[in-house]
Amino acid sequence: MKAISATGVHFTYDDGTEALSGIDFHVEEGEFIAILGSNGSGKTTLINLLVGLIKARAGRIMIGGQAIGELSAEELYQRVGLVFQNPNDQLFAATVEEDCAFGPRNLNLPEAEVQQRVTESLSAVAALPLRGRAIHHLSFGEQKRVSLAGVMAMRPSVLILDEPTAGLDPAGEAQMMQLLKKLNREEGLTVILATHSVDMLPLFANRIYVLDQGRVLQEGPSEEIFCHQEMIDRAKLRLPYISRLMYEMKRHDGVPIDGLPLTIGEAREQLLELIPKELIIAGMGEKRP
Amino acid sequence: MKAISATGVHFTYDDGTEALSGIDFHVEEGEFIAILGSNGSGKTTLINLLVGLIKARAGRIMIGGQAIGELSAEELYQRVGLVFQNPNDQLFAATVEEDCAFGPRNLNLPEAEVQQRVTESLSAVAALPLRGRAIHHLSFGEQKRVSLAGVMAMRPSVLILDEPTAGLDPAGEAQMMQLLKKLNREEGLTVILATHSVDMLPLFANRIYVLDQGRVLQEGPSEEIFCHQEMIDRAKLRLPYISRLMYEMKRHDGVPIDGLPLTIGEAREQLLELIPKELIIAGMGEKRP
Amino acid sequence: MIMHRRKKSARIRRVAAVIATAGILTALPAPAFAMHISEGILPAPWALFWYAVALPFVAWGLRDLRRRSEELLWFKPFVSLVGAAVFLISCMPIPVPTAGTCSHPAGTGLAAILIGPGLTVVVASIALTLQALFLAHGGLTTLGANIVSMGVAGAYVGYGAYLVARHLGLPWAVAAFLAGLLSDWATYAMTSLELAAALHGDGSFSAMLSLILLAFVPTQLPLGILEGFICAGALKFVRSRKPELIRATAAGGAA
Amino acid sequence: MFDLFSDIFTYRDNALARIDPRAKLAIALAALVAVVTAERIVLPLCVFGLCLGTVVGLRIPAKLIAVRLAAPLSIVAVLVVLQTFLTGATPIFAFTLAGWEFTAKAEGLRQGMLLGARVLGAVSVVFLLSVVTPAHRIFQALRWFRLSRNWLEIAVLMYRYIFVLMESAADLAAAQKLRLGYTTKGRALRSFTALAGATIVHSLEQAERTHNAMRLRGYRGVMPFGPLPALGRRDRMILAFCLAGIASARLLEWGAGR
Ligand SMILES: Nc1ncnc2c1ncn2[C@@H]1O[C@H](COP(=O)(O)OP(=O)(O)OP(=O)(O)O)[C@@H](O)[C@H]1O
Ligand SMILES: Nc1ncnc2c1ncn2[C@@H]1O[C@H](COP(=O)(O)OP(=O)(O)OP(=O)(O)O)[C@@H](O)[C@H]1O
Ligand SMILES: [Mg+2]
Ligand SMILES: [Mg+2]
Repeated sequence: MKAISATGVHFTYDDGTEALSGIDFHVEEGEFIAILGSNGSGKTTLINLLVGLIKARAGRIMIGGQAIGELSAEELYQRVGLVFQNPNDQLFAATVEEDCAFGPRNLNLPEAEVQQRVTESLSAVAALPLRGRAIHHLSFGEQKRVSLAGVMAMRPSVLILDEPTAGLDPAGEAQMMQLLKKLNREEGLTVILATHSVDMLPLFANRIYVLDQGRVLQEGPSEEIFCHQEMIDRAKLRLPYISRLMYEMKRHDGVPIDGLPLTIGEAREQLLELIPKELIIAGMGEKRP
Repeated sequence: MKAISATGVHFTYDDGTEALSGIDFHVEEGEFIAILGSNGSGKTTLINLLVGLIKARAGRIMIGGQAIGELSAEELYQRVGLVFQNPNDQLFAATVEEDCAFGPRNLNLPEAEVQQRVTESLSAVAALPLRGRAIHHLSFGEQKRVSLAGVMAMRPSVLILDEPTAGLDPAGEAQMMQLLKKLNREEGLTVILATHSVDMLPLFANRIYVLDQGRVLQEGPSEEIFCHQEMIDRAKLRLPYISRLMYEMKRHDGVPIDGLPLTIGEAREQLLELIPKELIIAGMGEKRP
Repeated sequence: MIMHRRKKSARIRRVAAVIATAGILTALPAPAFAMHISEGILPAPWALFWYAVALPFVAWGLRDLRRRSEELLWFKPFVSLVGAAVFLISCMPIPVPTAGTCSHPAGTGLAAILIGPGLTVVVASIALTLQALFLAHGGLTTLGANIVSMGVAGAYVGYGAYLVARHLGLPWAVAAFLAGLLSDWATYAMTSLELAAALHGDGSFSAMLSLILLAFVPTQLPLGILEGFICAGALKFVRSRKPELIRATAAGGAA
Repeated sequence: MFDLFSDIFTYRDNALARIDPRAKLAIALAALVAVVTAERIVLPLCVFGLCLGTVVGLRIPAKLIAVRLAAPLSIVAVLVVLQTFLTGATPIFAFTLAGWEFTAKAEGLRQGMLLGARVLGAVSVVFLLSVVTPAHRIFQALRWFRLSRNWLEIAVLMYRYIFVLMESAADLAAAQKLRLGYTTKGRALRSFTALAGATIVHSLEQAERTHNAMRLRGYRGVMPFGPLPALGRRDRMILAFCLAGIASARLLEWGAGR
């Protein structure tokens, strides 16, 4: 079943900016979807529409088979959770624990259940030891994870994240993406993320939507998306570094490479096939993990 | 001559956080330096010390051969300019023009000179057409460039930038780095930038300082820095994607690779030497740019 | 003859005391600390009295808050954030020309224009509690008195000045200037009154009051004017950046 | 620049931090009442010594103690001088300064010292409370004292976002300073005005985003607070013991005054 879908959606801001012009966006349950686009392409606007923060001027938005307008606020927010780009927007309580308990308490759950959800969601994001800490004493990476926990405590089946790795250092970025992968693969959450960083995505997303100036330029699995160099350029994006290397070798140097490797693993495989065995230092090849 | 230097610098925040513990940091005139470190490693603290926003608990900071304490505010800020991470936190005038004119006006320059500086600094960052626009109607990338122009209008000889590419899409990131490179190579500005993104840096920086927990873990040209995998891991960073690929092929697959290529260009050269000529599709090799 | 001498010496004494007080007050780390009546100064009856005066105003503000937040879901976050901003502004040091040191604006005039006087009292009561608890500015025992001077006097005078000025057809910048100026002065007048009432001991109330008022003059006259400029300038800034949000504020219609 | 709340110390673990905030608040209020109603300087000064000693014992940095006590101490000085020379009848000494005659009087001095002692005692009580109790615990305790929920909701949000706004305001002020915005009085005023305006604008924008985030997690106009557990046995005993101590100290003073 479709977890969330937008059909022919248009949106114009009060000042006349046409942020979205005819978006079709469909996500199946359990998918891991990336919305890729440059600054100002409309990612945040689309996300805000999907969670009902703003209303589309035209078009239809469906959540789990129901039109978004038919759902009560409570139903809606237990199905879809949004993690904001800036954790400060979302962490409005004084402590980690109180913040995570905000959502469940709004659902009028008994206190024991609230506490259990807090524990669960904090452990899901590896932030249980932070429980009693004051929000303003957390580091940026910790704040990001705690804000995710606060949303998780609502137990949504669709998790939408606006630039989840923005501002994180490499270690934090990898941790966040692993976390999202785990939530998607193990807990079965549908994950939708908006981003303009291209390098991490291919490893995680089932499908990518490329947005440009309020339109979907292209949609498909990452292998397909990154084949279209001109489309990528038009969207003011770039290929992942690895793909760029492979692309240049294929295009300019005439090296016969199949398709376009996106990850280090794929690139390694293809390159090893091209390099004569006798050049490879003996005894080293074994160590390949 | 040294453009800026810090020797044995310690800094502790009022709450007891020891943010810097014995930093040595030396930059020659005309260099392009990157301060690389994970979240919370002390990059922003170091930068704030270098521009005199906070005072070191111990150690000495010299700007162009003079101790920072001996310089008047006017002298200091015509030598060093700082561009903050979030443009929203440093653009305080109503229009682009007014914002750029803020610094020069505070120097009591005649209006003609002020206007000339505004024109110059805006064209240096490719933002001249934005001159009359209201700040709050600019896109994020435009704001970043305008905030750079505002600092440039002070004509500093040392430009310090805190995460200049944070939040920018790939096109904006490339544009910003090209801009900084131009300012460094053509106008002779000394550029120091703090960042935790590792992929773009090697192409631009003469030297890299790796910071971790308030200490300089290592310092040197990028080729040297990225040879030390354990050091990089300790600093919670990672290798650039290209280097990671080459590193894995060298280490695990035993492919004989010289040193560690950092850029796509270097990697391509090395790989082409390894791939037999007969595998390369005829006629394509010519097109190599 | 004797009468004459006594009168003269009394006058001299008073003038001298004014100068001494002004000297000491302005030599404080920040004269604005004097804006809040410190913990423990007020004797218990006075502390209770000012609590009793402040309470209805706070209650009225809270009623207003409840009524409007029932209609507008965003109202409480809005009031809180404006409150946080005004709190922060009131903690920022500004240079006072005559004192040679830094002082702090009160921000109540600005707050009153943005969220109205009733809610300004509520926000001020929270700000004063936070300052009393965590910054040792003002105090818990003197909270009532401080709410009356900072919140009630500052907010209602500031807001009133703004409305009257607008009704007289003055430009909003002038109105905002007056709001800042008068709210600041009203706060000081009220603080002086509270201090004089509590401290005059066996001396005369009016002598004590005029003394304290005079002691505040060298810093407060200019600080009030600065506050006026800040209020007008900040409002101009907000109007240029967020005209749509100005409309949502208390003085929106008038602004 | 805006080193406002050094509340990091309140998260340190110690015996006082572990006491229930409701008990601590009640004890502090009782101590305040005792101090401001004291008729002699002994009780307030004892409280001052006790609290200051505890704060030092908790190894709160001297700098923070100095910052917190600087303003009250100068107010005490002003009070003593004012009262000594302005009130009372019995002269103790007099001097002439630049042609003016100053007469210090015994009753005034006594009254000034009493007021000063009360200030010191009261300030130190609140200071001690504030270094062993984080703000959110105090808010919790206030809830138990039946304070208006709306007031508390605004207080919680205000407290949280003061820190957020402070960061951007500090950056803004620094950016202005680096472009020489504070080199003369006039510029300082103009820069300051822009800073104030920008802080308000940021707050308005933040309010919108925060409200959105709250809505998405089911906010319906009232912030839900968790239930308050009953006061533990140990805390009840501490509370009773301290209240009894304060009451007897106050009575003792009253008796001595007869
Ligand atoms: N509140 C608003 N009022 C008017 N225009 C807006 C508003 N918010 C966004 N826009 C405009 O709508 C367009 C889409 O903006 P949006 O924020 O959705 O982009 P985005 O893809 O999220 O960009 P980023 O990567 O920078 O976050 C842009 O042109 C932007 O300038
Ligand atoms: N105002 C402050 N008060 C107390 N501690 C602080 C303050 N600012 C930073 N710190 C602490 O000092 C250390 C260094 O922080 P700093 O901001 O310099 O790191 P950074 O390298 O710039 O990190 P990021 O990449 O997240 O910007 C961190 O542990 C941080 O928590
Ligand atoms: Mg966005
Ligand atoms: Mg930083």
